[in-house]
Amino acid sequence: MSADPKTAKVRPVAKADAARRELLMGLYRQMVTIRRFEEQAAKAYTQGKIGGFLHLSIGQEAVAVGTMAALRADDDVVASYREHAHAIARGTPLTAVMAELFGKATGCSKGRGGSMHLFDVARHFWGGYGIVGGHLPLAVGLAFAAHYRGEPRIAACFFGEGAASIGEFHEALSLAALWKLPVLFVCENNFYAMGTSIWRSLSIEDVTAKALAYGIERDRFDADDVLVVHDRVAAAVEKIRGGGGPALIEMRTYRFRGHSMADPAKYRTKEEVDAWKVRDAIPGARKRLAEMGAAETDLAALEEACEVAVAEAVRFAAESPEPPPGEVDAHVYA
Amino acid sequence: MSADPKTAKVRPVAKADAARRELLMGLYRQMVTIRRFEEQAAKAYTQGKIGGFLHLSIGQEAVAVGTMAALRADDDVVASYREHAHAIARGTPLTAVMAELFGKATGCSKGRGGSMHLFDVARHFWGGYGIVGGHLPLAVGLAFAAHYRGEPRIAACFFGEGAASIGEFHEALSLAALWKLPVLFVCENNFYAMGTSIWRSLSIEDVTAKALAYGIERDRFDADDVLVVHDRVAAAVEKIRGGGGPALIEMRTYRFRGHSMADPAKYRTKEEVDAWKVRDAIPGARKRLAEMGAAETDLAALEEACEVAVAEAVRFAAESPEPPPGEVDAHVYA
Amino acid sequence: MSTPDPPAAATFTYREALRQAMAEEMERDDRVFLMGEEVGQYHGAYKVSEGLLEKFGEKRVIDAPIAESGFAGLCIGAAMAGLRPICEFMTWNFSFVAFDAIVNSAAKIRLMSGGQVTLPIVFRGPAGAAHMLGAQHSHAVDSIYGHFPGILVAIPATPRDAKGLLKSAIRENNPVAFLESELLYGIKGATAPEGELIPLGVAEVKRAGKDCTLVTWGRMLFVALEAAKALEGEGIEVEVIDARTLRPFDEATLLASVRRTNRCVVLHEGFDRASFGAWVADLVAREAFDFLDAPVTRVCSRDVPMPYAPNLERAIMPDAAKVVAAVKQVCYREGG
Amino acid sequence: MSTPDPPAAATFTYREALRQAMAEEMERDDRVFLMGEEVGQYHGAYKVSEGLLEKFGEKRVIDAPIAESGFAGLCIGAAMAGLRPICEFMTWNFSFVAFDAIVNSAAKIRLMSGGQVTLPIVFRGPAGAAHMLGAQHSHAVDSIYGHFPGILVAIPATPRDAKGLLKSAIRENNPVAFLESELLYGIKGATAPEGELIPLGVAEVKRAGKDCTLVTWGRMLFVALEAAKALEGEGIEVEVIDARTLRPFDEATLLASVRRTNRCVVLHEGFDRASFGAWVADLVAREAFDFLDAPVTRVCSRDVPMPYAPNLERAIMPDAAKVVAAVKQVCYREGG
Ligand SMILES: Cc1ncc(C[n+]2csc(CCOP(=O)(O)OP(=O)(O)O)c2C)c(N)n1
Ligand SMILES: Cc1ncc(C[n+]2csc(CCOP(=O)(O)OP(=O)(O)O)c2C)c(N)n1
Ligand SMILES: [Mg+2]
Ligand SMILES: [Mg+2]
Repeated sequence: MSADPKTAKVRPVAKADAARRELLMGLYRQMVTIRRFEEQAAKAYTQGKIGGFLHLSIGQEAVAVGTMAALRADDDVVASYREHAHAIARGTPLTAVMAELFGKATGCSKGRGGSMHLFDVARHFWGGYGIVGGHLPLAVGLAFAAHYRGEPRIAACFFGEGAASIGEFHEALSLAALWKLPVLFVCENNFYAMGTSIWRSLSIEDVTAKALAYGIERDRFDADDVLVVHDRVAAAVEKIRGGGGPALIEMRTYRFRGHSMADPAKYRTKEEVDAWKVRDAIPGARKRLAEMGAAETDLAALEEACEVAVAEAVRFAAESPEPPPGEVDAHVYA
Repeated sequence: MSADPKTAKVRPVAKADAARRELLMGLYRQMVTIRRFEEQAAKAYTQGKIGGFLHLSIGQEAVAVGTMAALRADDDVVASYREHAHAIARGTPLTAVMAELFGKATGCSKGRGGSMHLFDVARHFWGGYGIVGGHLPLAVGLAFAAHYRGEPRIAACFFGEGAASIGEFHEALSLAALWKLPVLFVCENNFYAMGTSIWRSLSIEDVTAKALAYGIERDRFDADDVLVVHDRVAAAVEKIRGGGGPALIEMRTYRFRGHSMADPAKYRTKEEVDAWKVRDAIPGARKRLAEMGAAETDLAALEEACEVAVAEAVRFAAESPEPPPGEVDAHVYA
Repeated sequence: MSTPDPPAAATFTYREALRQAMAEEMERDDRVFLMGEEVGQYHGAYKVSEGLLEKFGEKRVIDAPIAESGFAGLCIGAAMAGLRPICEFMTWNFSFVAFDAIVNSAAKIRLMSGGQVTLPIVFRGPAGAAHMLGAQHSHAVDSIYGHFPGILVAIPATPRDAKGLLKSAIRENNPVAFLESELLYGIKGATAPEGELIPLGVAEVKRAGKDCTLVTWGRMLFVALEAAKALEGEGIEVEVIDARTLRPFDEATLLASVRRTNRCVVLHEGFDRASFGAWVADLVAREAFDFLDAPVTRVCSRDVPMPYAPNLERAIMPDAAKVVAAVKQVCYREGG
Repeated sequence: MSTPDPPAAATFTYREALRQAMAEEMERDDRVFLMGEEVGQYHGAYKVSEGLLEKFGEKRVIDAPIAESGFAGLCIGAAMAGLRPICEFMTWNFSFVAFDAIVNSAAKIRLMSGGQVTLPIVFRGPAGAAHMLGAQHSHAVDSIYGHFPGILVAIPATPRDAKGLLKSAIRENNPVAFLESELLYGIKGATAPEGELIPLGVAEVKRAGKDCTLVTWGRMLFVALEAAKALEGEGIEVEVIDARTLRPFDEATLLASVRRTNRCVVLHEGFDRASFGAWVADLVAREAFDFLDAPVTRVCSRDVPMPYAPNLERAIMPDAAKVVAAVKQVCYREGG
């Protein structure tokens, strides 16, 4: 017990508060960056500068951002085709991500992958994948490798609630559970798989009920507060890293736009969408930051910086060269 | 209330007892037939009269026999490659089954299927299948068809505990649960998938824990008493037929021999095997029948008849012709 | 992509053709149902099944969760029981997670049962590259599903063929892999005569010519026709044959043509090795050996998983220029 | 099935060859591990991995549950991270439930990542028909996995090739589909020189001859050699080429031979259409067009899912008599 209860109590709290605000400020910056990035990507898509499928996670940013912040830099990450947020939250430069969407040689996958297949191996971002469920076993394999080498890395795997119906989900969770591999399965439950709601795809709406079949850790919460995401994930990660085996976390979230740019998302009512927009994690975080004492000018400057960075990424992507046609056969074999 | 409590109470009980004995006598006859049948099949295999893979269910007969007795004649049945017992319990003539094992034109699949692919569509026996898990969705489809047509048929699907790890298991149970289809999933847990014990393949040894992921009915018991199998299945079938959706039943049982004729089964201790042999459902049923008043002479006659029928099946198979070579391209297209 | 000639009379799109085929057959036979992801409320990811849920109800137009192996297997089981499922893969790329169900169950159950089981089932959806969909979403699967006996393969190019073949496929008592194309859904073509059924196993000469036989199937038909038009200007008359189905394959129509033209180019999308196109080339080289004035040549996709970048995608895909060069080569013309 | 000539010196079985290859590579590089059903305690369903668990322990010899899609995907992920998995399919028939993992993940991740990811992984196990295993257990998969760029394919016939190629495959930095044969595991052949590596992409002339080139791979080599021996007695000298790997494919060795013999028969197990064999025949017909005195002919399995009955199985499988007839035919000999 300290002699002076005031300093003893208040100073650490103040420190913790400051650290907490710093943390949230960083998360806020990432969320805003991602939001602006995807808005500009959508614009570029309508201008024909981006092709193929473009899946935005506008509305879901807190999942990727909060989770990634709870991971170490050398933890392995695998995601689905809806993974701009994940790559950016992982630290892949906006320029490289936008250039990839533009199909340019400077893209993070050298123009080979596009929106659905962002890779940044230096940052342990092992790619976005297009076949629902297909990447879950890959994440288990990354975790297996860490385990095999006795390294304390864990693997985090992001997927939608739609993936819970497919066989690869079952096999991945089953193997990870059997061998107690360090995998964090993050189910981004945005309630829809294209136009099919979870009530029409699963007999039990609670995705974490699946964990009961394997006897693994589970958690389930709303991802409308990025700090909550961070904290709950951090707790799960600690257990996993400590040898507790895999965990399945279901985060309820919402995509404000359609499944892809081609989808007007008419299968949802305006009321439903609006109710979720009210819970948008980005203004939520901003409000919280203000409460925590962040200056309006600092927030505005941060937001401005995000916009500038995204604009720069668009410019970079537009000006970058296409992959050299002479290299059409490249990157197939090592 | 009856005036004469003695007759009122005793007569129905006596009747029930008789019916029960009749039931058990029929089940016993089937189990003995299957046991003798498979013993002779094993012999024929070592003589080179049967080729390919031969999977015996010696020790597990109570599962097929007890379950089949609780089904109606027009319920649909699908099984794995270990399905002699199932075909026979379904009523497929021994001659046709043995001839199939011998690869003869008179076989129940005209010599095209062999031991792993017995079919008897007239008896709603929709085949044995060789890819672990691959037949579970087929059973769901048969149930779907019944449901679609508004017919009260259910589909019963037999598989080993090894199949619980594969994706098709998950997808089949998931779809059946979602659409409340009338499927009885019967997991024959004989504790081994070839040489891999359940303790090395599932993180939770209880296969019915999987039912929690789908919110479906479940039951779990030892299949060493064929009457118990019959009664528990009958209860499940009633619920399913009543519209309760699918159920998963795990029956613990044991195969006394190897996985197939090629397997010496060295991965199990003699003690373990012996402990299960003590619980063999066939002598168990015999003892019970004797207790119920069945005459030793009747039982001996029954057993003798089984042996004669099996011997006749072997003779029939041996004397039957091969499929006509000119029909090598037949039965591919309708 | 090139489009077909402007049709003379009434037209409809390939998408409408498929929809009409399904609607007509569902009306005709209540054992026919449609199951797949988004086929109902969403009207199909490519709007092929628009209106079908409204017309036939939830019982017969069924939205499935993402479980291709499960629902393909379910449809196979339903077909065994006598229903006539149309199992839609949102795209054929996703059929790879149902591969075992298709090739080991659907294609084999009749044989394994000694002919007791009949499997009237159609698997359908778009196959092949569209635009910039990348390596996992650009598979031409004709070489995969054309390989296995026990499953028929139809791959129509025109709206009329799409309708007539799909109606036949739905009435067929064997499994059929019906390969459509995302890039064709919007094209227009002449409507079919009421109730027309186009039998599986009959190729069609889509353009007559005497100098070279150009055989193809599916969307590549339009590439072939574009090349044929260009070659016309150079005095080469190309006969374009649309195989329309790969199993059964109409060998007679093709061989008769080659025996007249003495030259043959095979055009197909997808990889080179172990391809259906290679089988067709081998067939022609063997069966028309004494008639050939030049080796049979093939135009197909490059031997590379599809990259996203549009310039690379163009470099990989067959196009009219490549076909023109190949035809000139077998005709021993300059620039070939 | 015929067996190879009695070897002169020390011999070992195909099974031992594979085991030695794995053991040596595991000893050399501790990133190499073996995963599959029954590979450990059971020593492999066909006893290929006998002793490996005892030698390398549970960490590196791992028994997997029945979840091919899961453990194949797991191995792919492990390879991405720099380990060097040997992923055993008990038989290649079961790879069909892992089809997407193999062709959409393993074969494509390097391309999709723009070359960032390296995938040093071997998928191995027996392929093709054995005896009376029926329709679902008799797949020759060379035409399936030979189709896709991004995955190499080796299919050795002799013990020495099995060892040398497997060692190379394990050191290879790309995915390799390694196709063995249940019917070959027990055959004996000359041992390999210590440490021999046989490179992927190099065919071998297994028997020299001047009258006809007979190209094949895998177990069919022994059918080819038996036919060649029989034809010797009839004065036809057959050159037997063992492709050994299908991707890369050694075109030069084959074409040089055909340009000398002017005749070619392609022999392979498995279905006819969209087959790797058809691609080889097409290659020869095109690239050696001016040298061919007869059409390239093929001998393969009948176009029927494999029935169980042994007489039907024999009727379906290629055998020496069928090959003899085909060679005589291309040599325009009586009875051909
Ligand atoms: C195996 C497979 N089937 C179908 C598709 C087509 N598809 C792409 S995304 C998608 C919906 C996925 O929904 P969910 O898993 O909830 O993720 P979300 O899109 O909501 O992020 C579907 C059906 C696919 N990519 N892979
Ligand atoms: C997908 C697949 N993988 C592997 C096999 C090989 N295999 C045949 S039976 C078997 C064990 C199955 O065990 P279980 O499901 O418990 O059934 P049991 O044999 O005990 O009746 C295995 C691995 C297969 N047939 N299918
Ligand atoms: Mg979703
Ligand atoms: Mg078992």
